Amino acid sequence: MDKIIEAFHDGINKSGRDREKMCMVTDIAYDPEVVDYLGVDLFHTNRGRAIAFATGMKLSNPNLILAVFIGDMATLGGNHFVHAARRNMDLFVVCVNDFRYRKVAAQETPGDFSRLEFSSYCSIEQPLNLPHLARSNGAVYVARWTALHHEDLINSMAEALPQAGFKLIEVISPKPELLEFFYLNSEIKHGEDTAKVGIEEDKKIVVGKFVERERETFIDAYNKQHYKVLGDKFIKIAAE
Amino acid sequence: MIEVRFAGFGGQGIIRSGLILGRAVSIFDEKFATMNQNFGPEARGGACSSQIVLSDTKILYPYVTRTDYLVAMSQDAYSTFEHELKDEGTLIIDVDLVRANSNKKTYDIPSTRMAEELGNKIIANVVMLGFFTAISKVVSKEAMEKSIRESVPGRFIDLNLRAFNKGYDWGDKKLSEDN
Amino acid sequence: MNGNQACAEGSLAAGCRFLGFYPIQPCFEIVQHFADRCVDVDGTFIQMEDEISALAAVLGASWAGKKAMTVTSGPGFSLMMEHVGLGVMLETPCVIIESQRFGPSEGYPTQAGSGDVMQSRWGSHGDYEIITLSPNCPQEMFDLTVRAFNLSERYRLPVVVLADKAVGSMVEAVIIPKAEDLRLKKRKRYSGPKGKYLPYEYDKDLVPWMVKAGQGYRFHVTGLTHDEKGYPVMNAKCQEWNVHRIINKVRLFSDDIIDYEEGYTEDAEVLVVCYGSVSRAAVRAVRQVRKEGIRAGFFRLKTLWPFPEQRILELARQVRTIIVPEMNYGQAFLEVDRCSRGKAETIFVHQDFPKVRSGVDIINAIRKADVKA
Amino acid sequence: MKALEAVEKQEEIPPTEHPMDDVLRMDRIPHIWCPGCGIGLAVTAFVNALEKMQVDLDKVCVVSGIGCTGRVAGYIKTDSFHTTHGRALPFATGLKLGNPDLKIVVFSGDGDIVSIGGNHFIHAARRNIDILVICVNNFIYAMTGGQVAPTTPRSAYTTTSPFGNFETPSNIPQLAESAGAVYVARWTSLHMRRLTQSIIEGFQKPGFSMVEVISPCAMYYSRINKLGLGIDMMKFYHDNSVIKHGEPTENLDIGFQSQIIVGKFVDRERPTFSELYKGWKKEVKTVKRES
Amino acid sequence: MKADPKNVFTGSHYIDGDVACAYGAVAAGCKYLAGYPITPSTEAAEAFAVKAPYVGAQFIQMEDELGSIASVLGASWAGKKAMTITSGPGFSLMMETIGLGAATETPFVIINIQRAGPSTGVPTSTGQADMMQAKWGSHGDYEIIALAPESPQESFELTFKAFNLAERYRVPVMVMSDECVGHMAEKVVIPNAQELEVEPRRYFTGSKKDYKPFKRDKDLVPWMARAGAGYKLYLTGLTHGEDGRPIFDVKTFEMKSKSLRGSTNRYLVDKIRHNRDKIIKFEEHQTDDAEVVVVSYGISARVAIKAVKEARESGIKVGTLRLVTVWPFPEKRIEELAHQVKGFVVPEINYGQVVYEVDRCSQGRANVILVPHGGAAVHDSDDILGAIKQAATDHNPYDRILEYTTALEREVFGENMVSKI
Repeated sequence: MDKIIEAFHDGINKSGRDREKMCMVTDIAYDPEVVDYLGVDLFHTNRGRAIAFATGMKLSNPNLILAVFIGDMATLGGNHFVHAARRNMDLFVVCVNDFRYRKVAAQETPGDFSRLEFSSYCSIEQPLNLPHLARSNGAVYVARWTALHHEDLINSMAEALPQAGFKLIEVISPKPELLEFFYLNSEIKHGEDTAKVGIEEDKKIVVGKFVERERETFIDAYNKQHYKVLGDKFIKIAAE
Repeated sequence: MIEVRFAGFGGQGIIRSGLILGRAVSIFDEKFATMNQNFGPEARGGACSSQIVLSDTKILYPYVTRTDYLVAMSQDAYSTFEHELKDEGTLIIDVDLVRANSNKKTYDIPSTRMAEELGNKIIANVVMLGFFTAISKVVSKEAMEKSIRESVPGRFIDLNLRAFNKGYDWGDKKLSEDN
Repeated sequence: MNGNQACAEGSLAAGCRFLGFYPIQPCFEIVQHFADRCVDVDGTFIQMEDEISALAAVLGASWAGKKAMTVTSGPGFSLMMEHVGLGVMLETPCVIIESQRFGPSEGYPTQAGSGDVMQSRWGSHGDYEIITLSPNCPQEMFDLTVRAFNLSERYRLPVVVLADKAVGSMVEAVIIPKAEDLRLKKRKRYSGPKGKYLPYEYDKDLVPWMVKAGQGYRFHVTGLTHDEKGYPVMNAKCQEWNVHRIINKVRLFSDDIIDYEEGYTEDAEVLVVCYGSVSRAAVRAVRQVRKEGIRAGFFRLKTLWPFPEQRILELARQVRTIIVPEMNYGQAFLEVDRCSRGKAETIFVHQDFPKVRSGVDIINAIRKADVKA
Repeated sequence: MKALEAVEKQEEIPPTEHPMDDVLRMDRIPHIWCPGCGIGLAVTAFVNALEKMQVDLDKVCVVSGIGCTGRVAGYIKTDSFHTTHGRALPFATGLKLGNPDLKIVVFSGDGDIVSIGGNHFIHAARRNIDILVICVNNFIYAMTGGQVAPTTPRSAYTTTSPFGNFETPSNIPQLAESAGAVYVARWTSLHMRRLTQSIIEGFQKPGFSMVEVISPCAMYYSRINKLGLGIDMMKFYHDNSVIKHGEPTENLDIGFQSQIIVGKFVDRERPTFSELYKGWKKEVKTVKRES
Repeated sequence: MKADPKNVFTGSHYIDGDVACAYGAVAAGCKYLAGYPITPSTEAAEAFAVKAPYVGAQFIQMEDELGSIASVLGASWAGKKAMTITSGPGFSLMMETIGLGAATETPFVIINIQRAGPSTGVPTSTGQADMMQAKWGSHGDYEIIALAPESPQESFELTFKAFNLAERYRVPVMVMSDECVGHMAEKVVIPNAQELEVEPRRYFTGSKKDYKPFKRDKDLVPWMARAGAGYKLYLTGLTHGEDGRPIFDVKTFEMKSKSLRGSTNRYLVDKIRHNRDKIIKFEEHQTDDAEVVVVSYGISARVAIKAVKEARESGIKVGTLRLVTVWPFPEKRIEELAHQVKGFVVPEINYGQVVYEVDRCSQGRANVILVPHGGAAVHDSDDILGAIKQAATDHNPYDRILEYTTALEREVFGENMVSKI
């Protein structure tokens, strides 16, 4: 986890974006020191509601830069994920895929890499291909790295942060003893068709930058449509 | 205090009628009017009614108990609400849609047919409003016309006013026949 | 065995064969134990995408004929609220095990609280009555889970077991009776001719007969206000017919449902009304002050809802002071205060969880009440 | 008195047996749908499919959510459940796992399945639960009076997008495909025969199948956008729908009154949840025996 | 601070309660509404959507109610006055995040146009059965404020007031309207902006370093900061200290909770309980000499008027107490009245919710008669009259709340209905 925050820190530096305007919205608790280290405002919301919370923030103050860290993949918040991508809400989403919830003992998440360790209670379900879901719903930037691809991750973050629209970076970060295994079992394939990057047993994990494109963001579309219809009577949303 | 009920089925503009009448009375005649609505889940075809309580003073109890005027635009509406009409109350019906068998004072108008003649059966309710205004005299004609102007989209105002006047004239005619 | 394991055992003993859940602290152990054991008895468990769907799946499984339950904690329970309402309206038997935690929102996930007492009664919109049980030891986690299934089958209602972290992780001896000694209530099944089945026709006990999906009865049920056939009817009469019965099938039979434990109440002047894990400290406190010669007694609620109004009033007439210690800022206290009808003074004692174990506050409150007299 | 006479005449027609008596709850007819609505057609297609397949109706369950399409469950004479908004799929999941012999059909609208139930849709598709989803897409929330839906095309007017919709609409087949559905098809309510065929295929396919039915909403969507009556929409479908089987799902976006691509887009094999669960159980049992 | 004239649609309008809520919100400076369509609240969202682009406000229709409320919280922290509008089932879905709002002390407004329940119930008709849910619906301990309007005019006023209360006490405020009021059209007079006093947000003004998001003022309400203004906020629904940061390990927690008399959670309750007298508002009529008092709220209060009038005419000394704020509950006043009157009559469109509070506060000194109603319609005023008569003549104290058997119940279940509790 620390590695991701570090990469985020360096990514912000490299992208040259203003930390004071940056808000980090999460759905799991981070150590309070993260706030001091990053110099951002941190909002820890309910499980799964981080993206919706960030949507409200963005629409109320379009100057804010919103970084959403979702910890438990797209289980509870899958719907908000899909619809924020569809609307192309200007959010930078980091999905930390640790193949299980950090805080509760052993259990499945949609991204579970099945049968790494067999217990009477391990994954029986097929994992969700999050990059594909993001792309097909309209995300403008989709990448995946493991936490050990440190430089790549920083570059990806620096690249994605200034872009307008819904950006997703999936970071694979299971418990430390497994991280090495994943790192070694990954291959970089930039621009790979997201339909083929599903995480499956006995296959290498595909990492890299899969999607980079431009689409009108929600706020732009909103402004444009209302200008068109209302002309000068329309008042744009601004920060108070 | 005068109690009015418009009743029919969804899609006939029953609730809009109530709103137009209420607005005319409370904004343009500067009296008091409370409008309530009842409807089912269906957009079209379900039973639907609006009740309006009119008064010169502030209305405390907002529901009709014994109606002075029942405007029925469907057979169902007639059979459901006829009994709550006062003995000296007035029944107003669309003659093509309702077959009334009431001992109360009854006025009828072919409002839907008239609306169709004007080009759109959706404005049958406005024809009916004109008729109601003429018969009941609980609201001034001018207030109703102003209210209609405020309540319908710009390009339909003329059509609606024509419909209203057609209904109103029919009402005048009926009244003079009575006398 | 700890409370969580006892609860899982209880559910299996009661015949539960379906668990839909979403992982949340501090009750996850129940799921693990259930998952471990359900393979032996051909049970099913599924981790759904959130708590909303977890309870929805449980309702579905219940209509498919399984005894079903879900396990959750505060925030998850809040998400389930809409489906508690659906469960009540469809009259679906199911059990919700809720392990309370501290505080509103995320609060303190690993610490016990009892702030969900009122929520379990009033949390869903609209009018309904519900049954809530409150165990205070691992043995009761077993017994009350079994009872919860029995009650839910008998009254066709979601039944809530309000446990907490403390009871869940407490390790004590649990006696599991033999299968043949367990008295299990059977669902009130309909077995008449197929064409005549009405899903919401009821008799004296106000509970309708139920069938399984797929038996050929071709019934329809809806969360909308419905008539006997289960078809939606949107009028005040039908609404009255529904709500009146949903409420009264619990209110009229509350004497059969209500369960409590009393101690030293015959001559008590100060009464401690308690439930859940606080009750352990409360009972100990009462025993201690008895040694000092204070005439104190305790009244422990095993069913929180329906609330034992009558008995509280009787006791209020007898005692001078009623003390209600809770791990919240006054919930069951309000009911006790109401039911005592001014006959006795009521005092609320807030319990921080670090203090729960000692029961110092309770002892002090009892002493103070005694001195006042 | 013309209208009245017609009413009287109608009353005199003796009741006859309807061919759908066995599948529809005739005691609930007339239904609540408006004239010109396409949901009835979708129901007809479904009923036809059931009759063609000769399935045991006792083993079929229909689950619906809330909304206009949500009322379908109430009219089909199988075991039918009308649940809460968006939660038809998890309810159906429970039914299926509770009794694997049942054949479950979830019949609901676009708002119900894609908007509030979006998460359940994704995850049911990912798990590949054996359910057929028939999603009637009318581009609007009709039951509540015409609000903007995630499927509303851009620049279309609704009561909550009074200045034209500016959001990008959902592409339901693509969503289903990317989440893992094994069978995805789309038809308009005009393509009755093909729709029936698709429903049969989806019904018989083990795993998560989804059939989207584009349907006119004459009362709200058409009226606000001045698209005429139901029949005009049907004409529009006739002129503007193109059948392209196997079209990549990303090309299936629907613009305002633009071309609609219909057809069968996905038909693939993936292990279903029940199969995986059975396999898992076996494994656990062996491990337990060994230890 | 005066209201912004641009936002206030001064003048007389003939609108229903839903629309009046939307106008009230706009007048109060609400700049963000996230909603999801649900009968019977959609009219309000529609009215807001039409007005929003003219006043620089944002309307968004989210994918579900969970998303709506979460985004409202976000909007509030980003510096806007925000609200959501819903009805029963949507309200149930919002419960978890209402808890988050209470725990993080976020000011926002929820308008709940109640309908008949439970579950889907009868969407197009009325109920008052979410009153207890408003107070107790989320897990854990917290307090909220709930207001109940009785007319479209009051829908406007109370929505306006709700925003003021939310900002003043940093608490979720609920406007518990119902379908009848929501769909009832009456004249609504909106005053000039000059006459409307808007409570500004309590922004912290000291130096950034000193700022602690949950450090309390004397009135127990903490100061707020904007997101993205460099305060390095850490906001969490986990139990937190003054600095807003979660307390992770048990030892610190126990230590802090001792020093804070039960951690910050206590203040969530106390800040409302201590300021109760400033918040509570109710209306009384003819209670000076009353032997029976009808306690009611919302539409039921208006329905009761007729019965009260008739009762007075027949010589029964009856008064009314209408709750404008239902939560916090006017405990003291009820207790005072309990000394004076023989009985309370509580008509509610439910099977007993607020009546429990009335019963509790009267402490067995006065009889309490509930006039229940399952929903989907309002009371027959004869039932209320009957209950008033009973309360006036019955001298024996009951040992429980008495449920009046209404004409509707008799009609549905017959005269020999199962005896009531």
